Amino acid sequence: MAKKGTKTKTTAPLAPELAQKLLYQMLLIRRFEEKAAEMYTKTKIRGFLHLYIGEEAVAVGVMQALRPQDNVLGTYREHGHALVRGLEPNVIMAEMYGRQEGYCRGRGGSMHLFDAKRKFFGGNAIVAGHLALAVGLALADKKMQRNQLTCCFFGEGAMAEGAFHEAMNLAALWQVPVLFVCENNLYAMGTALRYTHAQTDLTLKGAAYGITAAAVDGMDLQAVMEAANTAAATVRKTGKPYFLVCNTYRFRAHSMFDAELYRDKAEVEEWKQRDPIPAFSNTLLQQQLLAEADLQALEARVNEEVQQAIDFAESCSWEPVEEMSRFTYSEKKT
Amino acid sequence: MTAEEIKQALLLRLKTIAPDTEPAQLQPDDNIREKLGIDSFDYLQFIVALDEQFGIQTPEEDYGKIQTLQELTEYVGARVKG
Amino acid sequence: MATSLITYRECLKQAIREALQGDERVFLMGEDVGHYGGAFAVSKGLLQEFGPERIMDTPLSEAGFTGAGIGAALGGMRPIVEIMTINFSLLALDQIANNAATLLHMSGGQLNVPLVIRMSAGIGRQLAAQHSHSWEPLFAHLPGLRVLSVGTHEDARYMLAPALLDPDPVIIFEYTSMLNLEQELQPVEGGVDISKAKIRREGKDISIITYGTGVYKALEAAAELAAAGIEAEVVDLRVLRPLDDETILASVTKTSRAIIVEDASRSVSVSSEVSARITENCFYDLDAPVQRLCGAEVPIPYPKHLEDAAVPQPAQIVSAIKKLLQHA
Amino acid sequence: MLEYRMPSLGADMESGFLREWHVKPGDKIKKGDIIAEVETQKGIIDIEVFDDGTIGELLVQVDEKVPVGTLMAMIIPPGEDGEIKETPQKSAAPATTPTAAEEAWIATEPPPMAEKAAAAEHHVRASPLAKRIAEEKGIDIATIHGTGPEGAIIREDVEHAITARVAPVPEAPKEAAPAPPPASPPAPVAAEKPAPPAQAPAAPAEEEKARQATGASAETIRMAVAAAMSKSNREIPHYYLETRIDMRRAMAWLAETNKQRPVKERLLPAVLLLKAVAKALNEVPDLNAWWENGLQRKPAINIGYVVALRTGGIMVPAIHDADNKSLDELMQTLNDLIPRARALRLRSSELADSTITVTSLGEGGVETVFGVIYPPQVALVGFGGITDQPWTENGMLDVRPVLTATLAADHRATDGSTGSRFLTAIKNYLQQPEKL
Repeated sequence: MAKKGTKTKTTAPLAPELAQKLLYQMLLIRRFEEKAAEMYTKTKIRGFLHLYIGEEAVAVGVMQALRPQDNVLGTYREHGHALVRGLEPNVIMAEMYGRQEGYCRGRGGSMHLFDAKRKFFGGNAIVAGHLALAVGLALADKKMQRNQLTCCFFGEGAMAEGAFHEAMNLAALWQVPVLFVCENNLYAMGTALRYTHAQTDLTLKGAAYGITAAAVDGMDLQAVMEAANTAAATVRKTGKPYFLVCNTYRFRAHSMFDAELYRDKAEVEEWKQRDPIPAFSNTLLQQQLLAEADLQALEARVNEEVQQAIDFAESCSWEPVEEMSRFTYSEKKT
Repeated sequence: MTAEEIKQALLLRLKTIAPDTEPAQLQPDDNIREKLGIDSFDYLQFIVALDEQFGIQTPEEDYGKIQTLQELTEYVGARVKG
Repeated sequence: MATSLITYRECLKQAIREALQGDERVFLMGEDVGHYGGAFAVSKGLLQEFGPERIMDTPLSEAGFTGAGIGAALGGMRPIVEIMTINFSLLALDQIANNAATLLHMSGGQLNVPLVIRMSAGIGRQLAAQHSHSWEPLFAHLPGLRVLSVGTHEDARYMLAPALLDPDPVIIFEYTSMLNLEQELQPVEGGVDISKAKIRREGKDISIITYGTGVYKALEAAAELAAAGIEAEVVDLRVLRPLDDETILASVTKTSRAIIVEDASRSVSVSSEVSARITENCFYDLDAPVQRLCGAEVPIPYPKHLEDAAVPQPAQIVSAIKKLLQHA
Repeated sequence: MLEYRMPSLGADMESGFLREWHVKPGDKIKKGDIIAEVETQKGIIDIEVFDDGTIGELLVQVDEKVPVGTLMAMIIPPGEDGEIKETPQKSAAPATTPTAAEEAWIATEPPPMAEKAAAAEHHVRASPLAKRIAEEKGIDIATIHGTGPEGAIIREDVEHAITARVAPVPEAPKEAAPAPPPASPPAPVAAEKPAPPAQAPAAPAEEEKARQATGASAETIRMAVAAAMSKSNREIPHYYLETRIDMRRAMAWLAETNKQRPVKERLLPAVLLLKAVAKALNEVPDLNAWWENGLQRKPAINIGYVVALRTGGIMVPAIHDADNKSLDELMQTLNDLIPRARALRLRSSELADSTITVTSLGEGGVETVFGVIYPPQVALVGFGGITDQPWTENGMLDVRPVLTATLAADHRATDGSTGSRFLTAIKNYLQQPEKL
């Protein structure tokens, strides 16, 4: 049942508009995250800050397969997913600044972006804790006969948690439409895959529950897109769960305060050669779907948007302390 | 004075003497002293008040004839006119 | 209207049945709630009546199905999650504490979780240390939850409906030791008020503040005290979070004395909290130090005599109060 | 020029040691370049720049401890001129001197232990409620004897002190005496719940004034009655005597007298009873007394007369020097006292001075009253209603208006023979109303 994932060379050229949109999304994540790192060092952003740099192709490739009515759940490394889902950079940055104009009034910060309107359910910072939520959301859809799926992102670290196995079992048992997307970046914080999993072929862990499983090169945008399209179509058609492993790599440390004692700089450099952004833009240039001038214009646009996000966040206000207790309980009784 | 005017005047007097009661809630046939918890002392004050307001010197032997509001109103009415 | 005797278990079942009948979005899930009929036979027969879509047997996955319950609530359902016993609730505690309790606040008011979690709790069936817990204080510690304790048949029958109407997660503790207890039941229109403590007996000399299995014990003690001329007021806390300060403080202000009774062990418990609030808020109405009768600070032992000795009994309530009042 | 400051890499990072500069003044740098290595508690971390430009000046030396936010380098942006300086010998940010926060801490270190011993107060073991009530009533709690757990002073003790205070002080002390005295409880005094405050005659302001005058509200009245009666019942060994009195002459005399008088000057039977009691006390002075370390006879005869409040509770104003007052004067005194008692507007002396108590419950339909003495008094006289009853005199059966008088007396102070003489005296006086 498991379809072993390997590097797939992309073939079919994309429609120019779509191609530019995807490149724009990856670039936006990259620049947004770089700016976040800067603002962290300047103490504008606090707490934990986990950057998605290097993994952009996964979020961009998977999310293009989703529809607005689908549910999305992410981890604490979710800025990229939020941006691709359509959450506004300004409001995300305001949230990371802890300002009340942020999506969660500044209460969640970097790790907890929620947008009910876009069905973006976090921003979940307990590893594997949100997998069961995804099962429940899909269960509700099934019970209410809504034809939509729930897409749940998590890292390979989550797969050692009992909660992962409970969720997989329930999803398979109840036959609910969840697309599980494992972003395998090889390190659970600083502990390598081989030190955390006895079975390093992660697809087998989905397959073991009778769930269709596949793996894909997460640094190759078009490969991810293809795999995600297949996966999403399968979930929609069968109403059953699907398990997709995207093998990827984060270029930056786990979080800001990380001396990266656990991996060689050479290894990082090697992976950087496979940076999905230059790879994809080069492909587009080669296929003449993009001109150099377009690329520069795209860069300029992204930089401007990121700067606007900073300007906006800087201009935002703090939630008054008197309001701190609000929403501990609902204000409206149903 | 009409009977109603007399009645209102009497109720006002009762209220003055026993401010913590509600004479207005008396039914015509209620025993005033029982209903309002008026003791002999209060009652004497009330008889004094009848004298002051209506000029009626109520002899003690008449006390038994004026136990209800109805009786009292008629008693006073008869003497005011007469 | 004539009333007949009814068990606590039957009250619970009627409440669930009524909830299932009244709202299509409601479903019950948990371990052995269906084919087995409920570990304590509370849901016996409901599978046959409502079918497997509404009475869902789950695998032994407390974290999994509790999390799924939270997800389903986010998705518009009104799940009743049954955790077989409070002992297993720790396996689901991450979901309860980190998701159910936090989502509304952390999302800035965007995502509420209308979920009811029932679990049987308490001490008194010789089930030994891993199946005899009064961990109500643990849950009562968590902001974002509404925590209810079913100390009477009335609440067993009428607490679930308002809990399901609550937009936020509600934890309901039921008590294994009371399941077979029979009592008369008076109908309560529209469910009970799950925001308020309830005075179960009025008195002027001392307030016995308690919850859960303590309620009937306190009522028994109060009856005995009445014979000795002491009028004890019994306050059933009923909602352990958020605590109903108003009722508690009014009672103590009236009686000037308080004793708090609970099965949970003393340290860092509901009684600690109630005692602190009394002292903070009505110190100058107190005519005696606030007293507490709590569970012993031990894992609950198996033999009956030790188990009984580990939690407060009515006789102890009576003697503690007499000691407090008959000082001269 | 752009400033480059020591970055914050984690909320728990306060400073780091600069271990290596990867750049020197004049080097061109690009955004994202690693320019230095900083050692933190988590190990050595590469630090990057977020701007393009040229290094102008390095301001921190290798191996210095550098707090977060310290200026480390100046960067000249592209296309801008700037001065390029060599690496300094001394740090721009002296990391070893105390920070402002540290200095502040030093400055605010608390002074040596103050003379706390001086503040050590006399500790009184009392419940918070007892302390509060004592304070409200202006009683020094240190003077109260505690009967609570471990000898603590509790509410009940303070209530005793309040009632005790009312009695022994003849002239009002600092403030008006708060609580009213005695009770003879069989009847209306004992409402189950605290009665609502008795209404004052006029405006609320009046009412408030009235309360202040006596310090009384329905609740405190109830409390004081409760305390006094409990104490009495606990401490006083009561004995009871009863006698039936033929009231034919007295009532006839009263009817005749009243008939000749204008309404305003009419008398009530109560004044006859009070006068008879007063005169009888002249004959049996042991009952006009207080029990305080033994029997203390009182020179003046001040009769406390029980006034029942319609809203529950009682007030017991004293009729001073009752034996020296004529019947008319007694009537005038009642005319004055009763309305004020009902309005809770008694003077403290009227509450404090009674030497005996009279309660008349006849109007409630009661025949016999068994009273509870109001301490420290030693006697209480109870009168029931005057009812027509069969009566034999000289072997002849007749129907007479009959009154039952009872005496409740303190057996520590007097014996039955004393009480008997007293009741007989009352009876005799009531046979000669014209002499009262």
